Amino acid sequence: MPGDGPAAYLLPARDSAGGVRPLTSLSGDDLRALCRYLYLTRSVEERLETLLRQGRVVGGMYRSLGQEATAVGSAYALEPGDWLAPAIRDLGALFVRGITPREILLQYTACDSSLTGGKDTTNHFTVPSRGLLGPISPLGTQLCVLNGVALALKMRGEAGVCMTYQGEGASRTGASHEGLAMAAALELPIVVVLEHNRWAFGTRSSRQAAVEDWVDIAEAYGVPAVSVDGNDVLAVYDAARDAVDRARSRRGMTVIVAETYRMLGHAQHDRQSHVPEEELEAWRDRDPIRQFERYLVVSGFDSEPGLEAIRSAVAKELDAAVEDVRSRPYPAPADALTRVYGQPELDPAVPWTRRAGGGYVDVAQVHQAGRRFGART
Amino acid sequence: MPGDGPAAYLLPARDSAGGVRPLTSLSGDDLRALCRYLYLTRSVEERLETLLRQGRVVGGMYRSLGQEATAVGSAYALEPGDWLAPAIRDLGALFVRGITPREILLQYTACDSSLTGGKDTTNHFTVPSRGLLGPISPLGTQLCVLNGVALALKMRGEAGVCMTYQGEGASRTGASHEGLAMAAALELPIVVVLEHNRWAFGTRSSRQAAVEDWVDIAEAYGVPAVSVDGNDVLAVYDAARDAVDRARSRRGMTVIVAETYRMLGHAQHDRQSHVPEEELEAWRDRDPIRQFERYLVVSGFDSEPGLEAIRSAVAKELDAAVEDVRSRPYPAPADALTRVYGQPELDPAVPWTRRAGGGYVDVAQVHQAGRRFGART
Amino acid sequence: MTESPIRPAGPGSSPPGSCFRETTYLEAIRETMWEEMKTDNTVFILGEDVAVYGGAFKVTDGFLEEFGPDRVIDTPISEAAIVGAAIGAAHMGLKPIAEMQFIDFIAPAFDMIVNFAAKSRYRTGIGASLVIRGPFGAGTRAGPFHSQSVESYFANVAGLKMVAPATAHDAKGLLRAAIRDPDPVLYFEHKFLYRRVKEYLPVDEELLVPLGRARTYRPGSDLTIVTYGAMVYTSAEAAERIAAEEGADIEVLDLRSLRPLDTSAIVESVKRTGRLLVVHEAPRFGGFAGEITSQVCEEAFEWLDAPVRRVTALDTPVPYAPTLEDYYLPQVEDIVTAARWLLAY
Amino acid sequence: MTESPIRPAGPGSSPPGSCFRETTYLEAIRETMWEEMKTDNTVFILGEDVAVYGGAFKVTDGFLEEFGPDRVIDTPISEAAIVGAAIGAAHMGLKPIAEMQFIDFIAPAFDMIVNFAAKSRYRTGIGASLVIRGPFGAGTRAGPFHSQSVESYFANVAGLKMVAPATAHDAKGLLRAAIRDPDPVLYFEHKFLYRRVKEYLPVDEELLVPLGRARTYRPGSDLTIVTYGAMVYTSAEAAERIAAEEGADIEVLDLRSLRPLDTSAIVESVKRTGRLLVVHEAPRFGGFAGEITSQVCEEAFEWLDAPVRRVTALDTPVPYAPTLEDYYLPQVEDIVTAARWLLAY
Ligand SMILES: Cc1ncc(C[n+]2csc(CCOP(=O)(O)OP(=O)(O)O)c2C)c(N)n1
Ligand SMILES: Cc1ncc(C[n+]2csc(CCOP(=O)(O)OP(=O)(O)O)c2C)c(N)n1
Ligand SMILES: [Mg+2]
Ligand SMILES: [Mg+2]
Repeated sequence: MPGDGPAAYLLPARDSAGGVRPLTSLSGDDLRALCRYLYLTRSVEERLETLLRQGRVVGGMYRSLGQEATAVGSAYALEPGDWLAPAIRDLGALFVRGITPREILLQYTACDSSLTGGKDTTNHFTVPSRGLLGPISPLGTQLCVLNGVALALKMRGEAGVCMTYQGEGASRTGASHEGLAMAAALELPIVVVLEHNRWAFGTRSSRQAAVEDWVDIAEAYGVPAVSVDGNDVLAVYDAARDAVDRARSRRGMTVIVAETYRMLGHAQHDRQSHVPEEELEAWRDRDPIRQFERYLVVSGFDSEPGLEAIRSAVAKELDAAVEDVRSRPYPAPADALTRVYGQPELDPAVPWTRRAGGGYVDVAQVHQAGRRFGART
Repeated sequence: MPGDGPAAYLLPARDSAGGVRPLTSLSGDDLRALCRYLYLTRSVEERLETLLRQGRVVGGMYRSLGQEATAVGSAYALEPGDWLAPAIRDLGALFVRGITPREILLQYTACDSSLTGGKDTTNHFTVPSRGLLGPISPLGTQLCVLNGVALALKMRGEAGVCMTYQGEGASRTGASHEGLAMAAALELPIVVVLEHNRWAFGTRSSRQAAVEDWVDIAEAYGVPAVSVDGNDVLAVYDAARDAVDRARSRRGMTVIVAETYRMLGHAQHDRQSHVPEEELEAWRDRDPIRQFERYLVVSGFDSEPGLEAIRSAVAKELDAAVEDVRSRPYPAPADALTRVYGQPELDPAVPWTRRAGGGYVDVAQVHQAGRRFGART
Repeated sequence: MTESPIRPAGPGSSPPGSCFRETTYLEAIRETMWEEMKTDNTVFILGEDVAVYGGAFKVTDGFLEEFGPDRVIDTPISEAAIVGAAIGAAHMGLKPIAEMQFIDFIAPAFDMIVNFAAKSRYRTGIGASLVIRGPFGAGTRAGPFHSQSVESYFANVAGLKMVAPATAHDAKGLLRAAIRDPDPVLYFEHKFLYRRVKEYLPVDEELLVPLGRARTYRPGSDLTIVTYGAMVYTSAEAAERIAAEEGADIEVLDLRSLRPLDTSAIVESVKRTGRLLVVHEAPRFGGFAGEITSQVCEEAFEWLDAPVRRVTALDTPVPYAPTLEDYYLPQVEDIVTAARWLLAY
Repeated sequence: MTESPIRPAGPGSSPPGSCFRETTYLEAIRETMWEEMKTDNTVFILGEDVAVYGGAFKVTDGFLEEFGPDRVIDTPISEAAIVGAAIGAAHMGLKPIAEMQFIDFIAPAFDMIVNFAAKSRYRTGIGASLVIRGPFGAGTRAGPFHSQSVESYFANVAGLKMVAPATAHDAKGLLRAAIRDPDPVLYFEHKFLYRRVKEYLPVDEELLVPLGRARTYRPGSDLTIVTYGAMVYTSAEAAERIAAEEGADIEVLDLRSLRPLDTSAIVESVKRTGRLLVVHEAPRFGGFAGEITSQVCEEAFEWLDAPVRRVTALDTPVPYAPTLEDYYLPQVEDIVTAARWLLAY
């Protein structure tokens, strides 16, 4: 739990030891950039919700409402050449690393021109040239794969650092444990952000583990673990910066436990009927965006009109992106056949019942093939 | 690492806090029983080695030389109705729980009359009526299954406690993590003995994890974890007794880290060429049997002639068991077909190429079956 | 695939009286667990979000309140440990039903199932009477990890049983049989059918469908289609179309159980029709059709008037975009085309 | 199964000159990794006990000293993490060879292989060029968990490739091809053959056997036996016996690659002989023979003069006792009997 109530934010943010933050190593431009990423994250998710209701988003979507600061603040500590491996609720981190809202919209609407070509959902894309490793649905697996990326960076003597995210629920998987244990044993340059958002699907995190403090679970791996107010974008940034520096100087993995809260249900269909309203209310007061806005204004880094300008720039950008995406088609059906193997000749053929150009075969024709004695009739 | 050298054993054993043990809650009979189990373990393994050389042990075998006290001392803390789930090197624990040397010899020689009917190796037997859950080879899985046993005991309100063992190497598996995490989350009456014997197959435990103290790994689960000199049978017993009491009073799981050393290779084929002789020498000084003998003699619980009497009784028992086993046959070949399913009618049929009574079919006969128009020729 | 509600052919297609209730496939599963837990207090449920939340698909909604936390257990996200606990509890004489939130997530429990659950009886004489159930199948635009058919991963593993009901009736009857079965049963529920399939089922009767018995979903004499899961409906639609358009009469055999497999029903049908088409939703290569083909070759080769053919999904992961997923899955037209081919052979 | 050294038929069966060296199956694997690591510094090895200890079967003995700890990596006992790291490294352009100490322990990595490695290229366009190798197969009295054949667990998974060499020559050639292949390749080494198979292999030649090509191990015209792994020798022995005893000429086709499968070689042979027997060491139900049978039915049905038949292991786990294991495994006599049956049909 964050140590102080929202009022603390009326002062310059505090460092993790509770002292007043030396007015941050970040410039005003950095702070405005962080603010913009926070706005972008929340707004894109809202647009996606609308598109979902309109039947344009295919499948489902997962919101990060209330957790945006964790994703944004941590990813902001990375440098060019670093790698990011986000979990499902880390949209903000993707924006920080250069993914555009348009790319996200294309992806959720299963468009031909999306990063996966319509073949996979949500943020399941991997783009090595941009240092991105996407997750797959089975939880815990991604970290194991990121270890391989980190191993390669280390073997090549490159300076890159890998950052990844994991829900506290996902930390219960065997894969997560194996991944963390291996990263620690091989001293890989990895930063793991454990997003303790109190819920895993419909189950409270307190029922998922007997630990009081989720930092304890990181201690098992013999690496430094720190706890941070995940709703304080600057606190997250600071912790991430330290961890990234540590990884970059090849002193190994760090685990950052971000204390935050999942303000909406697991996915769109989850109405949160088991969540007490008071609990939501208490965390609403800690909304990471409103807190950061207040900080920017009170500390004089920006003003309400300045923030409004960022907001409307974001809105305008998204209007255009949504408009653009509306006209994008789904992939051509037969694209389903491609890209299974590295050798296209091994990709599956058009099914024997179908014609290559579309439609189904004329039975009389296929019949000539595969006969020893010619047609029987 | 055990805190003191072997000399400490010249005094009455110490309790875990370092004080002198109140001359132990165990009676002289208990102490002699422990001693007998230690002898039995080492001697049976020696007999198995001989039988292996003679080609009677099928497959391979795994020794617990140097670790006998961990298995024996811990299992001695169990009561009737409790469950034991041993790892591969916990032969001593099986003897404490009533398995006989003969049963072990039958099992390793793949005899018809063995506990698995020759269908599985080593200690891979499960005998619910005797509170035994055997392991399978894939490491980490057994604990997950034991959780189910503990769950059942808890649901039924029975007083039983479950004890299991795991090498520090096995603790790196995903299954081990999931099992520990679930046992902790569901507050199951389980005692886990983590056998830190410095090696996993041919790899040092220090290369398997970045922790300094293996007790740290247990802390991650929010349960009590204690470290104990695994070569001190009484220290192990005491720790296990406490943990068993805790589990029995339904206060949840405990992890006991037993600090010990694998004095031989992983299995018979491993010549330990990577192990420095000094290291082995140092641990040889801590041999759990010799230490305990010294303790029994110095403390006056027994005398050298008394111990010799136990040793020769064990030897005589084993002579008889080995003799008996030599005449036992392998299972009948067609037993391979049975016991796959709970309904025998679903077990596989005799292969179509074979006759039920043995031998192969006469082709002319089978030929009549499965023909629409009768034989062609 | 059909988008409208599916009313399976057979007795449940119209209300036969007041002691029948319209039941969805999902309700059938829910009711069976409820009934079995009522009558046998060794039955219990464990899985992710099954208790407080009532299950991702709300299959176990209200169970916690009725049966209490000892018998409806929320676990951490740990499929291996879930299956492991089920095995141990089964060793103790309990009857665990382990839920996989999506059947795709059975993969992390693969080792536990294949090496522990399946081999336990053979190795030690101690069986593991347990059910592992979860939603499988495509057609819901859920992408590669919430759409798989996993039967082939387990098909070569002796000691396991596998069922895949297509109707609410069989969802009930097979689940009851699975719970009472002495062996580990993988129970695959087709999520596309959850709320689409509706049938009138008897209220007071204890439906039980023995494992290992196929059902003739649609009788016919000219060609046998062997299938299971949602493909039963796709196949039946193709059969109707062929019947209407060219009068040929296709038999649709719904396997219901994959292991034990009802070989004699398949062979009997093929001997009557002389032609066999196997349809499944899993990919082609290494799919379950292979086993069926082998068995038919062994037992009815001489009765085959045409090659055994397959209509299956593509040899690819399940793609996400609707255009791709539709192309991936066998469609009615594929089956019609294949049937025409076989009929004309 | 043969107990004496196995000298596979073909060019390697006698020393053809000084630039040939007698090589065991195990040495062939070892040498290929060594050679590939020498010529391509992106190739590296990771697994349990592969570095300091040199591998449970000493396959990588001396590699650590030669290639250093960055390229020969001891990992914790974590098969999922091993495969995961291999995938990530492959994404980065490295060529990982991940060792499973026994192929049975691939089970805990099932999720990583099936859901991450296999689907990566399709989903994202980024492939995973990696090899997962390990000892499989029975006949060594090692019980249910050190004897399995696991090909069927993966057969239905698009995106994977699988090979199972029977000779030292192919162990070399396929491993090289696997390392250079753009996709994830499961490389199954038969542990029974490790030290038993000995061949004369060229010292300076770079052996490469393309994936997806079967090899006619023994030509023949009366019956085709399709097989792979150690069963190649059992089948060949049966073929010799039949040739000696009744003069019939059996073709033994060693698949070598299971996926991609050399369908055209199988079909070509069956069209010539008109009779097919599939032999494998894995259990029968749901085994790999099913896929072969389906494909042959589809492409050569009219050429079949007899039903396709199978000789396989029992539908049980692999039992431990020698009597049981021998009964479990296909024996030369089973194949002889089956061949006689087919020849007489
Ligand atoms: C291996 C596996 N099991 C189950 C699921 C289904 N599932 C998806 S998200 C989720 C909860 C995740 O909780 P957490 O890791 O805390 O992340 P959060 O949603 O809170 O961000 C579950 C159970 C899955 N994706 N993978
Ligand atoms: C999942 C799995 N991977 C690999 C192995 C092979 N293996 C058998 S024992 C062993 C080492 C075990 O070390 P540890 O757990 O420390 O037990 P110890 O032998 O020291 O008692 C390994 C790697 C296995 N049995 N299971
Ligand atoms: Mg969470
Ligand atoms: Mg060890």
